[in-house]
Amino acid sequence: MTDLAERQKLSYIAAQAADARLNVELETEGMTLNIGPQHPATHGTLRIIVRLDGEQVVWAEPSAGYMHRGYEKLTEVRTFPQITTLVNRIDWLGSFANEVPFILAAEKLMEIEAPPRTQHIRTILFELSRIANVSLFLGDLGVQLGAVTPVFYAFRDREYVLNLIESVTGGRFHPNFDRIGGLLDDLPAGFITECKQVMKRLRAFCDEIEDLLFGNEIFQARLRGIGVIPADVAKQYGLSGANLRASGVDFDLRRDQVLPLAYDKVDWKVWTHPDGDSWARCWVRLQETREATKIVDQLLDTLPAGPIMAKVPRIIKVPEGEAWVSTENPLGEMGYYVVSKGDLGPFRVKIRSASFNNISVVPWVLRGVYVPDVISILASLYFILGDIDR
Amino acid sequence: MGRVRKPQIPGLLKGLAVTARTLAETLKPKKLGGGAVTVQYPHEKETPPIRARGVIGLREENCTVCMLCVRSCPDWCIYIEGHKELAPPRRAGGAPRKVNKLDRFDIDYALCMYCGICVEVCPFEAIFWSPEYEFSEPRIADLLHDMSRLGEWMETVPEAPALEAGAEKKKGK
Amino acid sequence: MVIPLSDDSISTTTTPAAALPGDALREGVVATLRDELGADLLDHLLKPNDDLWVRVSAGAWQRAGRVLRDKVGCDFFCFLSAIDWLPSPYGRGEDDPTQPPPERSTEIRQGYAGGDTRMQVFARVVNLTKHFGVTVKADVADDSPAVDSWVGVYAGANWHERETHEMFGIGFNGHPDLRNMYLPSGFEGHPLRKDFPLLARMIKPWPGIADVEPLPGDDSDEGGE
Amino acid sequence: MLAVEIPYWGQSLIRVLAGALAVLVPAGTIVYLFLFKMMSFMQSRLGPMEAGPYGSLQLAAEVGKWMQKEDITPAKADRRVFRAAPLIVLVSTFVLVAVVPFGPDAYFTQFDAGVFYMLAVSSISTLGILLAGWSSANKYSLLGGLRAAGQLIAYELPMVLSVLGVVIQAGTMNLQAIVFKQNTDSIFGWDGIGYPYILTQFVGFLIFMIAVQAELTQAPFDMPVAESELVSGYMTEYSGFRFLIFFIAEFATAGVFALIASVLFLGGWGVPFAWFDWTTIDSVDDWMNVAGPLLMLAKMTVLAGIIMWVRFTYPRFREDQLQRFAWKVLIPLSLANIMVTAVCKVVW
Repeated sequence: MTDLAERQKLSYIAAQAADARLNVELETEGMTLNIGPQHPATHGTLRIIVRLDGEQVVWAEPSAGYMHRGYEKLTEVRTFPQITTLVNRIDWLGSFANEVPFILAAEKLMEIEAPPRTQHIRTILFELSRIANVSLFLGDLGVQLGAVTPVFYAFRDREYVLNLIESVTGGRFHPNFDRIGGLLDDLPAGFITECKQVMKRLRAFCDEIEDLLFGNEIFQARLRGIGVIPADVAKQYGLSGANLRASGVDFDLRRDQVLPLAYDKVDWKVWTHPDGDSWARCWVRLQETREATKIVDQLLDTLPAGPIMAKVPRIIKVPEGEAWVSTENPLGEMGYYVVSKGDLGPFRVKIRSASFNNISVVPWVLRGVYVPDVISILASLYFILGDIDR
Repeated sequence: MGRVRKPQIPGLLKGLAVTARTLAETLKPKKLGGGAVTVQYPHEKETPPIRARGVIGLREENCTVCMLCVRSCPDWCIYIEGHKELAPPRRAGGAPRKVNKLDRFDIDYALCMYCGICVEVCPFEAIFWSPEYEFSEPRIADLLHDMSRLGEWMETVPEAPALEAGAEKKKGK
Repeated sequence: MVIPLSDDSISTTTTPAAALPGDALREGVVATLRDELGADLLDHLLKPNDDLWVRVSAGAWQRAGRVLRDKVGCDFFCFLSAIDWLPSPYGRGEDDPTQPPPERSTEIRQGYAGGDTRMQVFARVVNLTKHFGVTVKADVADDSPAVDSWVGVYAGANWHERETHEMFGIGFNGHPDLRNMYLPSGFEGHPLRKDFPLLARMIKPWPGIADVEPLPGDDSDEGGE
Repeated sequence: MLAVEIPYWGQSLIRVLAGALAVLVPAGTIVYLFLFKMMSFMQSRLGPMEAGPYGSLQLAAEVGKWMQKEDITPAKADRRVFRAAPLIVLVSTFVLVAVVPFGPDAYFTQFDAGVFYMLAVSSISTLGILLAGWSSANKYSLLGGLRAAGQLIAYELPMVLSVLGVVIQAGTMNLQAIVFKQNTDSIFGWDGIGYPYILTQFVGFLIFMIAVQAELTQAPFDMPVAESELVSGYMTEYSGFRFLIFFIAEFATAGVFALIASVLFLGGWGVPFAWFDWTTIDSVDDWMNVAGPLLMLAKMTVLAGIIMWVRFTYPRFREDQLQRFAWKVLIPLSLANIMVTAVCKVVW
């Protein structure tokens, strides 16, 4: 593994040395290229300043903050129930997944546990938002690499998932459905059958994407061996989610911690890939989407009957204390460090979003690559601007 | 799925087959289950699900001006004014009752985040979600819907959907 | 140069026999830290079946990071940030601007694992193989808030320290590039400090201040049915 | 020969109008049929539906829109070069169509060095693209322009070499003569379908089409425009009328190359002469001057359809990969093809 990364770095060093020799003869000078803030590859307003030698990146520096909304400050002037509507705007493609860790942190402080039916429904919606999020990644990947068609398939099939989420929560993008102690409402009638059909469709979509992109020789040539992040670097930078697992680290917060969610009730797999390159990251995400559809299917079969709300006081005051809860969100580890002073609202909320860490590795991984690979590496790291800037 | 190396169709051809298949699927007449997945919007419309949060309708007579919705709104986008007045007694010979009368109920949809907390906290069943979504305006000030406009939305509010098997009856709305 | 790539060595793991950490493991972590840091380990709190908080002195901040990484095996960097324990003088911005501002407590009460100063830096690192995390805190002096940088220990701390620097005004000695990350470079003030007002809540009065207009000549609060 | 005598100025006028038609009709066909409709259908949507029946007037609407837009020249651009660049690209298309024969008498010009001329003028567009990228005073355009220059030059070569096979087999570089050959020759004495060179020169045909794909900078060879990384490369700074010219030139060139491919490999305008007992070009009936262009249009549509199909399906190569593909795969392959063709030519 590390061996591979070293070999890649060595090849870059060799290439750079060759270039340097050439440059001395030709006396070229470098060029600074601003990728973004308005650029189709950054899907949002991320700016990446790269110093180029020809088309090779000598030095790269992302500059975030064009979308900083100050959520950590805003949470301090809001009550606990009001914050869910805020945090589901962090990663707007998988918004329900943002609410869950916050609610779990509040429940931990209040020492209440949601009823089993709620845990199931939370997990179902959590995985649905993962599918909605990652399916768009799979489509967008094509666009970043120049294939225009996959993104339309992604939008087409994600629409079914969004319709499902909307039929349950009332919101397509911002469900605001999770409540301290339970959920706003139960599933509407007919959800289970409809959801199963959609999961079947989504598996077909994954096959289609595999045929269209992952099996494509050009696609493989573009991604294999590019942007290798070895496991120790990934851990040091705090990469999480598929980015970490693609570096061969077998760690998944859905499995490796005790949370009141229903993951321990189903049979599922954690996918890892040893290569740590762009291909591995994309491939792990594809497999995770498939796995998520299977998780949802099993949870639908074993949905227990019962109430959806635990006993919760009408006016929610969270006892004094500190709690950290993180979950395996579509983009990676998303956690909230909630400090309460026994008030209506939290005293301080530190939001640990996945993309912030995931993108902080960019200066390291972009050194020595070519401009086209900048785009493919960024695409494979997969970030959402709201998740970087919060 | 196990990536075993065996002779297989080149991925390049498989990709062409996928696009060709979709092409055929789209060209197939609607009657045979084909056609595009898109909807030609102004000509045909999709129906949003019952729970869709489109716009808020107000049942004016139920509102007691308790200010709960205003105070729980994270965006501060609801404005209520009211006054007390005397109403005729319920029973003959009783004392006249003091009731709260609503003077103003505005929701500024330019600020609203469609979170639904106001609908959730309302204890008197006075505000509801309607799935209606076509109320965009060329001027942002027109997005402030007043009491009568909110009252009109009430006609579009659907019945709450039936619940999935295993659900407990929910109290209230 | 052709790089050979692994293709058939992809691994999957099924749901494990939850090898999850017990509190004994966390006690061992505390013992290791006490051995390595000595008196610089100021305090700790171990919530059963939940998590571990430790507080170290500001001088030992970087050393604590190194010990956690090398001796405890917490090589996954989760986050780094700070807390300002001063209660906000502005509340939630729901005061009536026509009335005099209400009295608010200014007492500083630190959270888990205690503290002596208004501001604390805290970070979380995780051991990925044994599945436990440690939240480590350090007091920073009120007059010159600064600690040593963690960049040499966890490369990922770079951005987190930049963010903490601009949001709280805490310095990180030895950080290579302590520029603003989100704010314009000439920005004055540190937004996440509690005494930094949130303007969005100041520019207009809270609509919830308004109340039902009473009947003329009536003083009683509750009317209605 | 045509029965009516037309004065020289009249002939010139007809040629100019027909040339415009020969460029714009394929471009319009490709844009509407493939870019608007086929791409949409492949993506499970309908494409433009509002302008005209099934959106058939969408292109007219787009042209109207672009014409109205401001013609912006960046302040630091090299103004004259910047303004001239799209015209150079368009001119190369017009010059290219001049040698394509559409019928026994329906051609603009024909001379013995036709293939040679065609290959020579097709690289003029490279100049236009390089100028556009250089003069825009934009780093993305510069990168795009340089990539385009590198790529177009690299793929010029396999294109030339793949055509050589046809030239050897036909024994002439006159395009009209190549069409004539394909329709009069017979396969082992059977002349039912003539002798289109795609049968023997299939490798050449494939290489030619790949090279065309690269010359047109269509995916998977669209690194120079690469809208998701270079923001359309050399076209970044263009707007309005000049962007429209680039746009039309892109699809017109696709059409013209498809026409050339159908001339070289698919028998061009002709039907097998044996069907009607024609023996020489002069004995071909006059109605072929009408049917020929239609036949060419049909063949062009099929070939352009394949070009577009590939474009909508594939991701793009990286710059170094496509160079390697050209130099290490296509060129050796086309050289081998020439060798084999030459040997066979001598043996039979």
